Amino acid sequence: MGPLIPLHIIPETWNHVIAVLLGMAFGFIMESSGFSSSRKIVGLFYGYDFTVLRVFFTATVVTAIGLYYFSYMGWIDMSFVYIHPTYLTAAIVGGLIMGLGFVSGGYCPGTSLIGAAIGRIDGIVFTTGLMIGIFLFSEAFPVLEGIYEGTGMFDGDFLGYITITEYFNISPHLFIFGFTVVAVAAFYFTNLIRKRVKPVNY
Amino acid sequence: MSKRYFILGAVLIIVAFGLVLLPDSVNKDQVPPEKLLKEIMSQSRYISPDLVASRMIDEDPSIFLVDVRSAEEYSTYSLPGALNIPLENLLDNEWKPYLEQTGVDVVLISNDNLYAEQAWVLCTRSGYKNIYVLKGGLNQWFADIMQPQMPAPTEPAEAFDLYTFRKGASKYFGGGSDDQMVTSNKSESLPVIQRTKKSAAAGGC
Amino acid sequence: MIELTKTRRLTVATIVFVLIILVGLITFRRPDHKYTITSQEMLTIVNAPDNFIQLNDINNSALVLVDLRQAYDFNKGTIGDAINIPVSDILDKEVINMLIDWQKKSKTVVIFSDNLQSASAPWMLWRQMGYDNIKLLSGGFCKYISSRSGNEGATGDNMTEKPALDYGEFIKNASGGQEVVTPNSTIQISPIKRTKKSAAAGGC
Amino acid sequence: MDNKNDHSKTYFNPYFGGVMLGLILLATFYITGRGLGASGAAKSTVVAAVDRVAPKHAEESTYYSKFISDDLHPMNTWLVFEAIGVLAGAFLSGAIAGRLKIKTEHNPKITRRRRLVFALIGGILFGVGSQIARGCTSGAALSGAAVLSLGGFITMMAIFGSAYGFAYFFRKLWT
Repeated sequence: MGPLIPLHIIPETWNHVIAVLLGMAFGFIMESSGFSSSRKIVGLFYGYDFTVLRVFFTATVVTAIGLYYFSYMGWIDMSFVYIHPTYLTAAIVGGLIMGLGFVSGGYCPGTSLIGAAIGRIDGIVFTTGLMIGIFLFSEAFPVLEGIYEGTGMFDGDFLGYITITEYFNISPHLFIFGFTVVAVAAFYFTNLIRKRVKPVNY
Repeated sequence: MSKRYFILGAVLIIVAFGLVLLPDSVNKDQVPPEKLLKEIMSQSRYISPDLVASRMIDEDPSIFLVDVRSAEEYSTYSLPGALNIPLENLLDNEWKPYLEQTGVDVVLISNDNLYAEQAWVLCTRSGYKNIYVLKGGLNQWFADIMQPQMPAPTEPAEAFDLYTFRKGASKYFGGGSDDQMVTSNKSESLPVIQRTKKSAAAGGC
Repeated sequence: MIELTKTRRLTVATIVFVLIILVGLITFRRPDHKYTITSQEMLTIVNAPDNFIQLNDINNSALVLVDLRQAYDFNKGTIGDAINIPVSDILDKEVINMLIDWQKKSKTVVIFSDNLQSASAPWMLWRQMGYDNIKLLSGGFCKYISSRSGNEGATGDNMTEKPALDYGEFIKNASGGQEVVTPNSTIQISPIKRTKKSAAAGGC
Repeated sequence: MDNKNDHSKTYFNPYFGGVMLGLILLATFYITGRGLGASGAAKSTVVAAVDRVAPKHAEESTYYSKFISDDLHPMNTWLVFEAIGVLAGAFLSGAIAGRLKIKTEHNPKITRRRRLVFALIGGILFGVGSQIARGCTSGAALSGAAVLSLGGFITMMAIFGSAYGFAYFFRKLWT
């Protein structure tokens, strides 16, 4: 049956209603898992609370397994699913900047919204900073257009909407199995690390 | 409590391993047999030498010739601008971008159209769109384009236009000016005029 | 980390996830026709000589003859006691059952049509679906008729394609004897890596 | 501190949160064919603001004009509605768990103001980075990695790698 809206099984008009509903579920689960407290989030980098790693990896693994089972069963047509495009330098440079912003600001765009929703002023400030950052980027776009579009000096950066398994030509099923094993191993070791790290109360 | 986590971890790994056991890598993103059969019966894959010649003369960018004969046959002669992909390594990744170009008609050429047909079946199965087979292959090309037969006077007007077009094409493709041309009008073989209209079924001997 | 101790909900969620997948795996409709060999394997065996049966050894009774032409041509005449399976119904239920039955009895099936070209595509389709006991009649019905009426070489094997004339030679003497310049095969069109634009608009 | 128990008593088990988030993301892909996101909503807000304040400038600039179309208001995008849902969902969950409280959460060793300044700086950096990489942790990294996109994995590794790398310099801020 594939993605319902792109295949017009559900009319396009429902798209925004579904967006709100899915957003609510997303917000509810993230807040309840503790993503509204920046100190709990940053625990990942200081070893005292691996919530982010556990939720993030479990969600990725569950979705990837689900998607490829659905694809095998013919429930979803992967050629209609939006695959995040790959711009090599843009992904790396953008990621590095975001990592710095993550560890200094304590939030990411999604979690800052969640923090703001329950009254965290630093969440609100972070979101304002986010908008300022986007404004700065947009104004400085002519300078950064090369990295963003993968043109000029960064020509050939755009590898298209390809998956990591297509790029390295390995079977996605095998990759997901490997990724799951790595994830479960990470859960186990982070548990050990947390026991040794000095606990931080927040 | 940690025993519960081991079980859940194990369940997750087993579910992921189940993914690996899914048998069906042979049919993954291939055109299923029923659809392939429809394509085979539609006969719309054939493209006549006249059409290919006229599009090449107009330098039509949306036609791309692929010669599936062996490299050594390719070196003796091939159509101008044809890329040589021997049938054995038709499905190598190296040739994938050429075969799956969008918006370009890929015409498969071989001596007759047996190899081209086989290549076409495998290309269609892998899901490449707009792949065509040169009807009759190079044999037909040489019979029609390079040695155009003078139609009998009783033939309709289009036969004569076709004939003049073919003479021009023959010159264009190095078939030499018409006086030098071998006008072997074998009496017993009736001039088979290739109807440019795509015939419905390619039956008959 | 007190919240790590509460695992009841987690177990329920995991069971729900596994159940969704199991129910799906059990109930999803298996496709009725499937390939059993990959395109690459097919490519290696497509022109193997043992896929073809010569005209002169088709009269032994162990072979099952199948005529792929339309019923109209079939009624006008066919080879021996051939069975008529028009190309349009080569995937029908009863045809597939016949094929499975022949395969079980390991009978060699020889299929033919007007000529080798029009029989090769259906043969490839069946061959890729795993019916390896099917062979192609080299030449087809026209060759059979002409061989019976005795003119030109009946049993000439035209499996491999033969150029009707030496093209290189023809071009050389036609264009006044200069050497035939073969097109260089380093045709570098920039094959754009298919960006596989997905239909759903997304992004963040 | 007693509120430590109060906090953690009400949080979900992270793996449960992960499985539920995975199922929600799976449902998102199944229904809409695209993943979740967050920075896109902020982008639409900025574009809408600039379009309102200086429409001419917005038309000319190559970046804004990508997101301005004459028939749809810039805010009329999927992610803005999703962000509204996120706010509502988070508020609901906070209300149920009793965490609704206007306050700034900061390490007791640093002042409130210092925390807010760093939150602002972090936000700005994240704003620029998320536009360059075309997505943030939930858009590019989570949704991207879930469909095994190469760009998604690169962005995810870059974000967490650089965050781990810079963590040492910000340890006073957090621990």
